[in-house]
Amino acid sequence: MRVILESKVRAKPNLPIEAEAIIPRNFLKGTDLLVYEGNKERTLSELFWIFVEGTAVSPENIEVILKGDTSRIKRVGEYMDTGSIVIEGDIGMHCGNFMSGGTIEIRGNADSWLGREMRGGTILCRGNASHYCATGYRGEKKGMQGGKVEVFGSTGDFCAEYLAGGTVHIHGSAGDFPGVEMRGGELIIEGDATRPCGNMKSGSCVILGTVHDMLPTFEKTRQRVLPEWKITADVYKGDVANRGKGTLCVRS
Amino acid sequence: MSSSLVWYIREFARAEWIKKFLFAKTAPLVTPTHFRGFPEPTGKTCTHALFCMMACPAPGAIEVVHAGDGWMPKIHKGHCIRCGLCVEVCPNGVLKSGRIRETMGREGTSLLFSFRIAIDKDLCTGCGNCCTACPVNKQADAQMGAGGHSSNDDVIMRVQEGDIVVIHEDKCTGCKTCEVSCPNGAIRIARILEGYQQPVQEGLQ
Amino acid sequence: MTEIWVKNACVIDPLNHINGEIMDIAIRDGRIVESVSDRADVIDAQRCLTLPGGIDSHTHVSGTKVNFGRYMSPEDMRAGRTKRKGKMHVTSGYYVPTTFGNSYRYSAMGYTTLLEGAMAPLEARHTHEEFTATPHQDMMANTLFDGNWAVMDAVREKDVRKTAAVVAWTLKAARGYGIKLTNPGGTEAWGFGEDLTGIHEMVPHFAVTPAEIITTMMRANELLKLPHSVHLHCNNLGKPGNYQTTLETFDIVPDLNPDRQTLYATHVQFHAYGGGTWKNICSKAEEITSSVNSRPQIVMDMGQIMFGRTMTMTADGPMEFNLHCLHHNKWSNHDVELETGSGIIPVTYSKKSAVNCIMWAIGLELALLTKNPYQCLLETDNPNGAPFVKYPEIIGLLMSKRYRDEECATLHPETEKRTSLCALERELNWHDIAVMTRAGQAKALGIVNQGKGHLGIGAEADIAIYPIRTDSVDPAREYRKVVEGFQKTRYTIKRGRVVSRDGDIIVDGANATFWVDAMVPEDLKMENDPEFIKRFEQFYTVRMSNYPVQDVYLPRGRRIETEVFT
Amino acid sequence: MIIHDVICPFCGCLCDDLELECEGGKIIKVQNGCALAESTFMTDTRLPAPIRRTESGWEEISYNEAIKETAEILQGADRPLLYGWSSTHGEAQSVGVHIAELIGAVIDNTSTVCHGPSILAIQEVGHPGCTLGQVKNRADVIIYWGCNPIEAHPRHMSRYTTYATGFFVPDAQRERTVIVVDTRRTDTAGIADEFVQIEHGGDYAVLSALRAIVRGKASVIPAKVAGVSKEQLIRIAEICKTAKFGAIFFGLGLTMSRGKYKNIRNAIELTDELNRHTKFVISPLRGHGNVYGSNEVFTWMTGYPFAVDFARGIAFYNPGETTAVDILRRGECDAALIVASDPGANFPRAAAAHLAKIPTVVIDPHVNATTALARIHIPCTAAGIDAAGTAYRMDGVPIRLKKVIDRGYPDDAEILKKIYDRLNGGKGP
Repeated sequence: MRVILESKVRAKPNLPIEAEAIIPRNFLKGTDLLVYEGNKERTLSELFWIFVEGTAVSPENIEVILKGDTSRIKRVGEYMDTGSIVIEGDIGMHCGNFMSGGTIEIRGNADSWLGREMRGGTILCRGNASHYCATGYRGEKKGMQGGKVEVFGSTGDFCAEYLAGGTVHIHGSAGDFPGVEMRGGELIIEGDATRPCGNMKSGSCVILGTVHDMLPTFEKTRQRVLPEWKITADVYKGDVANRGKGTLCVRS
Repeated sequence: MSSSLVWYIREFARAEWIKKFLFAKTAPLVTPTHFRGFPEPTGKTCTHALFCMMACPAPGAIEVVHAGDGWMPKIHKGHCIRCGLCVEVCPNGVLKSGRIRETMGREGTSLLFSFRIAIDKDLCTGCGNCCTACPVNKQADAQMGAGGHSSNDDVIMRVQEGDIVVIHEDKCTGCKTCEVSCPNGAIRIARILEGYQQPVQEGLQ
Repeated sequence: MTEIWVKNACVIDPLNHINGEIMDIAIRDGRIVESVSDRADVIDAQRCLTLPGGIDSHTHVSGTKVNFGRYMSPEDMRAGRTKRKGKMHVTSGYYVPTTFGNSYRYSAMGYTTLLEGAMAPLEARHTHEEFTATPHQDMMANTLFDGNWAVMDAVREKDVRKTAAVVAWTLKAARGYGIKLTNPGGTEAWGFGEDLTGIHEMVPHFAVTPAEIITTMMRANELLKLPHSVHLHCNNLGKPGNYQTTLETFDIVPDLNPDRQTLYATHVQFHAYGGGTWKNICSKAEEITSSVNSRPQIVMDMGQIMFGRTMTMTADGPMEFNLHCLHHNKWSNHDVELETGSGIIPVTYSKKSAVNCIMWAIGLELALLTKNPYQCLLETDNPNGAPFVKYPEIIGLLMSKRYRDEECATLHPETEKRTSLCALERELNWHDIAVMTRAGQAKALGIVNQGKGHLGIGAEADIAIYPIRTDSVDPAREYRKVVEGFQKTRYTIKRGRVVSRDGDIIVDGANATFWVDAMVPEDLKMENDPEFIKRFEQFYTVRMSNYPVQDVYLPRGRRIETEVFT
Repeated sequence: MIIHDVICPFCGCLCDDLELECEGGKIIKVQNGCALAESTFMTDTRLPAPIRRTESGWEEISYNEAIKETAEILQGADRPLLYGWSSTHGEAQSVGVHIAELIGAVIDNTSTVCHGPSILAIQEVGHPGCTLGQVKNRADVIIYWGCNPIEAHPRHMSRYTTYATGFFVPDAQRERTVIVVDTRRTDTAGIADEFVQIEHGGDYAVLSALRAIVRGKASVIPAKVAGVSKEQLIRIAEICKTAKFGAIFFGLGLTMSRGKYKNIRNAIELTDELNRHTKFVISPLRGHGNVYGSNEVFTWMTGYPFAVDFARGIAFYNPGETTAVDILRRGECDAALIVASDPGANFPRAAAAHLAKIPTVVIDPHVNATTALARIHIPCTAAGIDAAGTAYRMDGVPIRLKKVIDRGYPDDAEILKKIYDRLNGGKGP
């Protein structure tokens, strides 16, 4: 089954929409869902043109497609466990929060907190992702714990903060402090990064581009060839400010 | 080269020269009476007034240090220029040097110390660092020393209407703690040393 | 004039020797009376369990450190969020809920009176501000004296009268209720990062020992005729082998008051550990309870822990730092000048941890081994051992051996070897529970004559009606029903008004704050003591005139005046 | 008339020992206060009555009219923002929270632009702190990091730290070592025993290096970290480790420079590490008088210290998303109520510009830069001058601000209550 949601033109286009209801499983019972626009509750049909093609008996066969201006829609795919969502344009904050299964594909850019506290599943972002990509919540000890986030563009600051499990793969560059407070999982940045892995406890990070402002508290141990990336890298252990035992590989 | 060396040895090995070198007599060194010597203790009790330190023009020449239960000035001879100001200024006659004390006693002269506290109101932010840090304030009003609230009028200065106001300039001992603690350089202590003559004072005898 | 007629109530009121009688209760203007007119609102209790309003004699719900617990835990605020509904404000949080969250949930459980366990006098104003935002319970605050310089000076001079005078002045300034000692002396030592290891060790710089502080304060407390006794959090909390310190402390408690205990020892579970390290820690509940059983002058509370996430917060700063060094999670510390310390860290009690399982068992052992339920009250030291919403589960555990056995089966295997819980057959009855959550608490706090903890004529009409039929429920087998029943009252009546029905708050609260104005002879008044004033103005960072809590902070303050001593 | 022990509401120090001389409803003399206190009390210019912007300029309106219109603006909004709260008392703040809860607004305080990052760091690692009296009575090492108390908190050093006689530090000035860390040589640096000059944005690296050194990992540290020599870092670490009681105070130089809350987090973790050797505490130097109070009030009522979003009925918090500057910059909000603060002066231009586009109401005793962006300005009392109420000092000590004169203005809490009543259909909170 395929559900196409095309956003309507709104009087106040900057108002955020909170649409955690948009997950494939919910469309099994119809499209009568509630979302918030600002501080008002709205039905899905007040904000979207809804087209449904085909039928489905189980949620894993449901594909949700978002079209139009979706850059202010938050929480799409929150707690999603199966099925797939395709966003043709940009998407607002908190896309794929707590996601545990299924696939989200974003053809445009993603706003902050993409895949926050994710547990499983896959997020593909064809454009750039903003700050706090694949991270956790304020005060919480663990961020993303499983699954995969792949960003084909670049990300903002604090990418993969508190990463505890799963894989984060950035094809472009990451901003300031990628992998800060990392305690597990894998972070791959093909482009450049600034001050990576501050205060990391555990986990591993590979940076293929240039590292700016490398922190003084990483201990260089040896050089290693990384066959999957066809490079030789310096391997650092750290963060020693923090009894850390993480691995940071930077192209030699 | 070698010939000149031999010449030298010959020249200085002459008995006449050696004799002159060893036995020649010159007049003994005597300190002239008008000369001011290094200050020495007179045995009187130092009250830690620190006038000596403040009057001394040579940096690091005199220091008042702990001596047993009390205090005593200590002269650092390499720095002392023997001007004798410390002897003249001491209110308790702790130091002497040459004839300074006799002369002062005979002629009834002495040195008078006072301080001027100058506050630049444009620079002063009224932070009160100086008032709290000032050791005289701390003595006069423990509350002032513990956080800047004055409970009496015995303090040298306090904050009033956003600026420092000096109440008892006469109490200033010139320690300059306030200068050091002022972040803006808004406070300056000027030392005023005046000589004057008056009938013989008993303390100076 | 408001009147309520509660009929068909199955009343357990231990202080009036009523145990399960079906009777009616008449309420007029907030008090229980003989009878009411026929215009009274009628509540049919349908033979359900009806108890005096619940009392919590040691909880942390308001004040600096509780609020700091909230401040530093946005992650907890995601749990327990409710929207505004009728008279109810928005709430957030599970183990450190907002003030309204605390108040509503306590109310839903039938609790109408709370004692905030620790209030630093310097920050008392904060506690009282939060009290007014905790609207459905009458509040009291124990005032911290453990590291109070003026107290330690008076103790050093062995001057009980002066100690009493300092206590009286401070209680009045803080609008406090009773004396709280948290790790006495240890919090002062923590000012320089140290702790004390026993009750006979000298407090650095002050030349007094915790034992001296405790004994002098007990005498001062009785001299002042305060309603509550000294409320003590013993030294060495949470250290393996600390039961000896606890026993030593119990040994120095005289019996000074015929009406109530002389010492209230709080969260004793945390003070009943044998062994020497975390590896060989074991229960010493038997030793502790045998000491308490032979000393009527001591009342303790359980300090039960329950499994799950929570937040520990106490004035015992050094203990929290030690705990932090084990957990490596976030740690807050807040020492209060001249008075006390405090620390806050989040913890998770896990069934996988042998230590946590043993702690869990010790709390229950204490309650089951104490012969007189008036001497062991039901508490979790909320939220230290567990948030108070776990009380119903604890009641279930105490009433059902089967429930305990089922739980024990899921615990770390060491629990059975190092505690005797599994061997205890005792199952508490409804009356015991009523004592441990009402009558005993009121008696220990000295508020029975304020009309608390009982349902006699003239008592405050604080009543909880639970959806439990004691005649048909067998708590030993149907413990689930007991737990559910205690989670939500059918009616909670506070001072003659129905405030909560089936868990929903239906009116705006109007709590009162009890505080003690202890009288001292004219010549002992600290506000006239020049030395005291001088010291205050020098070493505190607020002026003495700005220190006392103004009356405006207690819009419904209830002042309890004591008799002046000679 | 002389009023003793008056509290200055200007900065987070809340000095409570001022003496004010009043005559005929006017303050004529301020004793003990710094220059900032002096101007707080002495220059107090206010609007005579509420004003409303019209096509042709401003017109005076009555309080009732102003309140009615404010309520209407808020009632109709889809994403109202209530911002400010730092220069007023707790009583007004709590009414503010009730309004936000009632209308589904976002409520935020000035922490957003000052110590918000400190709060985020505290939420990650906690806060080993104490009241200022502990520092005064015990500290022998004091570190000012990225702050210049001389300018922002003039009496901090004389009342609470460096110069004040403490119980265990009788000769304060000699017994205390003062270390100043900053990117430039500030006034405060001028009176420091040790000045550490860091390159811009290098705080995080320096803090990490210090942590590693304290942990005995000096061998890993390169010869120079962000412009600071390894020797100096080792010396500083040694001073800290051998202190009897150390206190770190930090300011906007640390919170608002590159790395923001991670800098603070690192400083807190350094403090934590130092506590394994001696006693160490850390505290933010809070700015506006009662900004800490707004954090406290928000926390006990909503669970969060700032940036609380009630749009969905429940309280939601996520700085970066629900903070005032971000909401304005994204152009989300469609009505704003600004109480006791001046975002017009200290918000980024894009954010301030949005305030001018939407109906903005200002409730503030004084005309300020935000007035220029507003539709309505309602003058009120100034907490601590002509209104009494609760304020929290930077270390969490609650103090009751005094009402020293009466100027006939309504209290902002009163105005807010009336707005609340209108919004709630005439029923109180």
